[in-house]
Parts: sequence; structure tokens; C-alpha cells
Amino acid sequence: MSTSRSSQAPPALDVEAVRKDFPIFETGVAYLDSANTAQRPRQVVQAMVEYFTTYNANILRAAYGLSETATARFEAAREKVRAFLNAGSTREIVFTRGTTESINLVAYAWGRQHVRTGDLLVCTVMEHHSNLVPWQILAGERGARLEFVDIDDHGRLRQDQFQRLLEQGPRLVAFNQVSNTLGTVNPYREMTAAAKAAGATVLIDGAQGAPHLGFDVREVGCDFYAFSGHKMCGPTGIGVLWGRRELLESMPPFLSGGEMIKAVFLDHTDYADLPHKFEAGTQAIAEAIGLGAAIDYLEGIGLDAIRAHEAEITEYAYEALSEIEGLRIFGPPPGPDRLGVLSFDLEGVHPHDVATILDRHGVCVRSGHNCTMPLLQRLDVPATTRASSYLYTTRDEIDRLVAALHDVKRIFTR
Amino acid sequence: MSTSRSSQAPPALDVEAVRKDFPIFETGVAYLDSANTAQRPRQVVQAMVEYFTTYNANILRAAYGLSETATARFEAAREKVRAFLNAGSTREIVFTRGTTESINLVAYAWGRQHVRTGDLLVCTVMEHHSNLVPWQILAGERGARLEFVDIDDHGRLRQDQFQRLLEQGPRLVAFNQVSNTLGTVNPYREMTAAAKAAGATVLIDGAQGAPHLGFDVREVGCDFYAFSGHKMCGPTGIGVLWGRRELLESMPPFLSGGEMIKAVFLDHTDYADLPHKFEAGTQAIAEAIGLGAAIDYLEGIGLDAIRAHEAEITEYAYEALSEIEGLRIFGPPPGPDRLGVLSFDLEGVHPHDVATILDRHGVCVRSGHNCTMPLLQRLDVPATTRASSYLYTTRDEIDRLVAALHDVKRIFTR
Amino acid sequence: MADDQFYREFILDHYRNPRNFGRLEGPDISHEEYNPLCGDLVGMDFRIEDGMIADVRFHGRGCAISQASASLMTERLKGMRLEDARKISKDDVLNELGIEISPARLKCALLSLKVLKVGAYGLANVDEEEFE
Amino acid sequence: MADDQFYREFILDHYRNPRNFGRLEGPDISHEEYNPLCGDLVGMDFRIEDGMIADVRFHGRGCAISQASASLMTERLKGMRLEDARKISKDDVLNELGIEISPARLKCALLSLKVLKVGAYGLANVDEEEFE
Ligand SMILES: Cc1ncc(COP(=O)(O)O)c(C=O)c1O
Ligand SMILES: Cc1ncc(COP(=O)(O)O)c(C=O)c1O
Repeated sequence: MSTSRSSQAPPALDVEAVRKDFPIFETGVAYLDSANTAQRPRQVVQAMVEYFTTYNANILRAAYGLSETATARFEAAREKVRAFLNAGSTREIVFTRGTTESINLVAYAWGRQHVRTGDLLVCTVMEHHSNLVPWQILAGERGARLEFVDIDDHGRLRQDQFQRLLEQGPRLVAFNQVSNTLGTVNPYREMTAAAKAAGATVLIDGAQGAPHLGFDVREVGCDFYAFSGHKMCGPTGIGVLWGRRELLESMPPFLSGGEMIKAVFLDHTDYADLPHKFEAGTQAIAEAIGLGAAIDYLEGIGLDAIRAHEAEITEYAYEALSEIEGLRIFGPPPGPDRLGVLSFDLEGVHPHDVATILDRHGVCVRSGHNCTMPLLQRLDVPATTRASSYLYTTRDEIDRLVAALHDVKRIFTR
Repeated sequence: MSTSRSSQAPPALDVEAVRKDFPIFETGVAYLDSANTAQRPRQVVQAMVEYFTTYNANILRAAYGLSETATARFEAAREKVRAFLNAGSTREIVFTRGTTESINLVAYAWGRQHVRTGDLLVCTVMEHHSNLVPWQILAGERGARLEFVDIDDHGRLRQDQFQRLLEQGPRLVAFNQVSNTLGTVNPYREMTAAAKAAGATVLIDGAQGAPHLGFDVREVGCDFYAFSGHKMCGPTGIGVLWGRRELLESMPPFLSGGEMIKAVFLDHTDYADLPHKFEAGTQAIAEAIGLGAAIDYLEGIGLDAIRAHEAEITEYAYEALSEIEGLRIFGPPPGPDRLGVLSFDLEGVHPHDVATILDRHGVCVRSGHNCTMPLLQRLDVPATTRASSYLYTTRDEIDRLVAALHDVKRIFTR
Repeated sequence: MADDQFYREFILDHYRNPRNFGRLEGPDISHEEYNPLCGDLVGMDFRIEDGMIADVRFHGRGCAISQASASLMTERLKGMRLEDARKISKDDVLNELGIEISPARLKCALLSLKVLKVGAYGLANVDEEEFE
Repeated sequence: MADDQFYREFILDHYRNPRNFGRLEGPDISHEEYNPLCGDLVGMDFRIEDGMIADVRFHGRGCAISQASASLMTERLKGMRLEDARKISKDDVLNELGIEISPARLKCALLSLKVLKVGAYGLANVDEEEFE
């Protein structure tokens, strides 16, 4: 039905071989909710089990072998993240629980230091709540202005509006690399360059970008980049904040307590060097190691191969869904600026009813606001149904989705 | 050598059977660093693996079966925590990464709301940095006074001093249930009653208490209680803040973003009900489920049986260590107000050298400041060696510790 | 197939042809509730005479379950004494729907009950758990 | 046994009988470094004459590794030209100790080198990673 769009042959991905790494597919579900959370391959689970059962110990604090092994593996995971992002130093890699905590860290530690009354913060109307509410709260506390770049009819950011906002010299520009509702890949290189030229600090929410496109912090030139392990085949409970070293160094700590100190006295504390200054308390050790294994896994298959596979599946799904009468897909058409997140509206049927009937066909999709309520207000729908794919998604799963959607229509037009 | 102190026979714990649940012991290490992090039984690991491989999905957000199962198991873990703490409602149970994040949540969300210039915050000299630095930072920001209750020569809190501080009407009293360096069990029931009578808000750091003694929030009557999963056989990356419902309800959110909202608009946000208001972003799902399994595991064996076993091991170890010439143990003698954390000084040998030689004997102990630098300043030692035990600790491991310590002495007096 | 059982004909009928849909002018009681998970909204207007629900209308938007449940609720309520309405339970609502509701959809099914309890009884502090 | 290899006689000797221990009066350079992990402290005082380390003393407290390493370092430095001292590397220090140092103890072994680099060369921005 569709063929790969790229003229140069991408490295091939053998989806059936990939699926064998994911025990959950033995249950027979068609899992089309990877934008919510991905499935985890056994390699990731195994890395965590190995930690728990063969070298389980706390890190950094102790001088015995188990603890040294745990520390080495934990720090090796940090190095994998550094390489994945092409960051200059592991000191710039801060482990957090996920994208949400990463962004909050910046809103608290950088925001409280730098944002003043009357400052302008620029966000977009397509942001996930996690890259919107923290700025709303910060703006409220500081008496700053928060403005939103709108989208056009294809679900792309209005660059004309963005330019006009930049002319006002914003303190911060925060936007997602890829929208979790529209699938739009924003022109993040160009937007970052323009925002930096306008003197803004730039944060990119990579929750939906990192798993599919990766990210090169030095090439893009932003100031902060945040992503979650669980959306890229890693475990729950782990995420990353990358920050430019000078910025992280000049920021006060966020969480405080064990491990983020050099020396504590009753009346004052000297803080540790990066990245530990931002990693208070016992870390999510098994989870960081699991994230390292997920990066190994994805890189072993190759991000290019994954991207090519997803592009093919997306095109296939887009065409198949478009043929369903009364079904309207949000976001741009297949192409280099759209990933495999397909949110749609089926006329006359509420997304919750769609999802319930799909579930009875063993097809897992998201229904609701996808944590993007302002975007849905903008699109003027109370909710959407969302099918999203990843490296393990097959045409067969898309076929099952389409068949189930026909059943939805049958039931609701009975 | 020692016998159980209690006259009524406690339920027996079969330590060899218990050890079979912990694959790591097959490596042959004598693990005496449980106060740092505990080992995890296969039941806990299995619960996480089961999630990852059979019902891996995000929670709360989606209407399909996998997600409903994940949500149900996640919320069942919350209910286990509620029952473990005898809390009135699961709404009072907030999942965090660990004790450190729990305390920071209170310092940010409650502290920024309630602490004013000139207010008194009362802490103790034996606190872990995680229950000290957040208050130091808060006091600094707010111009509040931070005072510390001292210890006596046996490592017990000076209750006379505590009373005098209470007379000044502190806003907050924060102390640990059990000291991670001295093993002291503080009289937390009495201290809480007195502090509440003096009008203070009371936070108890249960990182070292919960794993061994459990905690009854309604019996004790404090306002906040914090603990970590990884110190009680649970996974890394998960912890709990319990808070009194009215207090949690009146507090502003801490982290913001997905899941902690009722509705988001470009210009304002309505926050979700408890406990979700404090659980922004994708939660540590596998880890919460693992913590639930850890609680099941500990309760299956019985906290009383665990306590009795530990009391016996502690007495055995205390006596054996006391017989080593030049060895000085910190903290109270064995008894109802001391747990199995034995920090000591070996004359003429630095704790790091002790730990290195012990490691070469396969004995894992902590050396350093145990994240209690102010306490070590008070004890006037730069570091300690710490051996700590848990339900799986055997007399044989203590014997190996003692033998290794004799080797340390042999080497250093050569 | 199973879904025909779940989305039974009378539920779809209430969804497509909601009974007592609309607003009352100058109602004695009016209340709305919102389900943040899926954006469902149900509101009800009541006219009370001598402790009796003389008239009731609902408005809203959302899934078939929440809207059919509200429509069914208005039929049940009309002419009922307030004190009897107070006794309507979660189980009553679910029995009337007569289908097995999964946890994620329970809030949809019980949204109209919540409107009744919070609005008509003024149980502002009603425990959320009742509707989950 | 293995530990006798690790804590070799000459290391324990330097620990128990540190060479050049104490302070210099009116030193040309004086610097201290601290290892937060274990509380080890090493400080050094230097007298420089014609670009040559005419005298050096160290003070501090801590484990056998950090103190013996500092003591050995002073012996090596005395009479050395500053420009040669600048070339002393991590490997030089570890080779002189002649034992296999585990990652957690590396900071102890290299603490005196850090004092030298940061203090005597004024390399304030020296990368921490060098001493880990
Ligand atoms: C008494 C006490 N409080 C707080 C903590 C901090 O716990 P965590 O590192 O799990 O956040 C610890 C353990 O490290 C502790 O022993
Ligand atoms: C674009 C985007 N940003 C932020 C988040 C929040 O990530 P997390 O829930 O892992 O903190 C998500 C996913 O939920 C997302 O899709």
C-alpha cells in the first residue's frame, strides 16, 4: 500500500524479530498507545533484574565491591545518555523521574532565579500539561506574562506569530520537539536558533521526540532538554534533564538532602558538583541502569531503521484511517514533520466509547485529552481517540484497528 | 550467646528460609549495609517483571484493559501502604521517589505557605542530611530560625532541651523515628504529643523506622511521615509521603503537569483531588507495585518476628564487637530504643581502610559520614564504620565481620 | 458479539434520543459535574414542589454511557420524593444500566448520580470515592 | 593474604610515620583539599626558590591511602623544579603507590595530587574528573 518515502535505502528493521524481544506481545494485544508509554524489551527488564539480584547496593556512598559495581553501572548509564544526546559532559546529565520532574526542576531552580515581573515566557498551544502548568504557576508567582504560539489548520506552529513574540525579547521559550496529540515534529532547530538570537533561554520537551528522533544538544543549541525513560522502552521512574553546564552550575539546587552536598554543618551547606547537586537522595538506580539498557537496545537496532519503519507504518495507518467515513485525523499529513501519533475524531461517537469497543477487540488506544486540554479547546473537541506506534508496530495491528473501528460504526449506527 | 529479650515468645523467623528469597546471597557476600539500602527478595522483583511483561501500560489515563489492570495494581499498592501505616484514607498516601523527595515536597509546598520570618523550626543534631538541608534552605529563604536538639552521651535526644525549644512555640518539629548512624529509636510518640501540644506541625522521617518497626500514623498523631521503598526490600525509585488530609488539601501543589490537574486552560488550571494533586507526571508504576509486594513480603513474615530476629542479632553483634579492643560503638546499648545499626570507631584505623579490608573478606559495611555530618561533628569523628542488619542477617555474617575486623587490626599493628 | 451486549440497544437509544434533555427556566436547583478524564459533562435542573421532584432536565456532552445514564436518571427522578431520590445508590444506577462497567468507565456511568448527590442534596463534601 | 598486598608495609609506614608532616612558616603557597565522601583532608605548604620546591610540608587527616600518598608526594616534590612537578600525572601517583586502587578509593589516593595541581599551579578550574 505504501512504500518508504526516502530514496536512499534505510537500514532494514525486522519487526517480527523485534517483537520477540517484547514478552507482552505474547498476550495478543494490539498495542497502539506507545505515545503514552512504550513497551519494554526483555533486555531492559533483564538489566534491572541483574542489578537487583547480583549487585544490588546503594551507589556513591560505600567503598565495597557491590556498591562500586552499582556505581559504575549507574554512571555508565549516564554516559550512555550523554552519548545519546551528544552532550559535552556527563556533568550535564541529571537523572529525574521523568520529563515532568525535569521541567519542574528548571521552573523551580532556574525560573525562580531568572524570571522577574513583566518578563515574557513563550510557550505553545500544543504543549503537554507538563510543559505548560509549571510555566503558568511560575508566571503567576513572578508576575510574568505567558504567551502561547498558536497552530495553523494543519496542526503546525504559526511561525509568524512565534517571530512576533520573539521580537518582544522573551526570557524563556519552551516547546515540544514533537506533539503528543498531533504528531507534529516542530522545526526545533530553526526555532531554537531564532529564540537564542532573541536572547531567550530555550527548553525543549523531548518526551515524544527522544524515543523516535533522538536529539543532538550541541547541534540544536538549546539550553535544556527533557525526556522520559518509559516512552523509549526504558522503565518507569526515570527521566533526564540535560542542561548547559554553565546554566546548571549557576542554578541553586532544587531538591536537597543526601548526595547533593559536599559538606553539611548545622548552619550552612556546601553543595556537590554537577550533576550530583541536582540528584538529592537515593537515586532510581535500577531504573537508570534500565534506561541505559534501553538506549543500547534502540541504538542496536538503529534510530534510522526505527524512523523508517515508523514512517512506513504511519503512512499505512494514515491512509487506512482516512478511508473510514466520518473519521477526521488531526495534525499534518504523513511527511518528514509528522510522527506516528494519529489522533482522530469519529463522527457521532465519543472517544471513550471508541476506546471501550476497541479494547474489546484487543486494540489498545488512548482516549481523552492526552494531557493537552488547551490544544483540544483550540481544536474545539472535548477529547480525541489516539493511536500511536513505535518500532514494534505492525501493519497487522493497524488492520485490527481499522476493523475494530468499523465495528464501532456498526454498533453506533445500528 | 544472647536470647530474645521479650518474655512472650515472638513468632519465629527462619532466617535460612528467608535468605532463599534473596538471590544475591548466592554470591556469598556478608551484606551488612541494609541501613543504606536493603536487598530485594525475588517476590518484589517478580512483581515488577510481571508488570513489565504482562500488563505494561500507563495508569489513570486510558480506558483499555491493560491500563485498567495497571491502574488497579498501582492503586492496590497505595492501599497496601495505607494499611501498613494505618492511615485513614488512600488519599493521604502520596508516592514519591523516596524519603528525600517526600521531605522536600513538604518543605516546598507546606513550608513556603506556612513559614514566616522569625518562625522557629526545630530539628535534631542526629538528622540525616535529607531531613536537615531542606529546612536549612527554607529557614534561609524565610528568615526563620532553625534550632537543633542535641544528644546525650548515649546518643539519645536531650528531651530537656527539646522541651525548652517547644516552649518557644515552634512552627515545625522534624526528626527521625530511628537514627541511621546511632540506631537510636527516638521516643516519637511522646515527642509528637508534646510538639502537637505546643502547636507545632510534626514531620517524622521514617526512612530507618518503617522497615523495622512500621508506623501507625493515627496512633502517633503526627502530621507528615516519610519513608523509602528501597530500605524495606522494595525497589529503588519509590517512596511515600503520608500527610494529614486537611493539611495536604490546603497545600498548593509541588510538581505540576500531567495527572495532577482537573482541567487546564491557557490562563489557569484546576488541580486534581488528593493524592493526584501531588503526583505530577507518569508515576514510578513498576516501582509502586514493587513496594506493594515488599509490604506483602514483610507482613507475610511479620514485623514482630523481624523485630525479634533483629534484636537478637543486634545483641549478638553488640557483644561481639564490644570485645574487640580499641573498638568503640556509638549510640545506645541494646534495648527497646536501639535498632541494628552499629556505627563504630576502631582506634588508629580510618573507616575507609576498615571498609576496604572488610570488602576483601566479602563483608559489606558502610564507611563515611552516613549523610549525618553534623552528628559526626558532634561526636567529633570524621567518619564511622557502620554495620547494619535486617531480617536476613545471620550470626554467621556477624562472625565474619568480627573475624575481618581482627584482620584489620593485624594489618594495622604489623 | 460482546459489544452489542455492552452497548445495548436501549443505551444507544437514550444516547441518541436523550429524554428530558435541555434546561428549566428558573430551576430550584441546578448543578453540573465534570469528569476530567474524558471531558464528560452532565448538568441537571430541578423544579421542586412539596419535597417532590416536579420536573427535571439534563444537559451535557460526553460518551454514550454518561449521557444515557443521565437520561435514564431523569426518567427515574421525575415525580419522585426528594427523600427517596436521596436513597438512590451506585448499585441502583449500575443495575439500571444492566451492563458490566469497567473501572475506567465507572465515573462516566456515575456522573449523573454525582450531580444528584452534590447538587440536589447539597452534599458538597461527598466522598469522591463513591463515584469511582 | 591479599590485604597485606594492598596495605603494603611501606604504605603503612608512611601512614604511621608521615614524612614532612607539619606546617611551614610563611609558605609561598598553601592549599588544602577535602574529600567529602570520607572526610579526608590534605593540605600542603610550599617554599619556592628560583622555580624550585625548596621545602614542602603536608598536614591532614584521613585514611592510610590518602595520608601515605601525601607523604610519598612530599618526598618526591622536595627539590623538584615546579615545571617538572607540573608534569606529575595520576599514573605516576598510582604507580608509586604500587597497588590496585578501587574506584571508591581513587579520590583518596589522588587527593594530594589535587592539592598540588589546584594549589601550586593555580589550576582553579581543573576538571574534577581527573581526580576520580
Ligand atoms: C534517616 C534517613 N532519612 C532519610 C534518608 C534518605 O532516604 P532516600 O535516600 O531514600 O531519599 C535516609 C537514607 O538514606 C535515612 O537513613
Ligand atoms: C510531549 C510530552 N511532554 C511531557 C510528557 C510528560 O512525561 P512524563 O509523564 O513521563 O513526565 C509527555 C508524556 O506524558 C509528553 O507526551
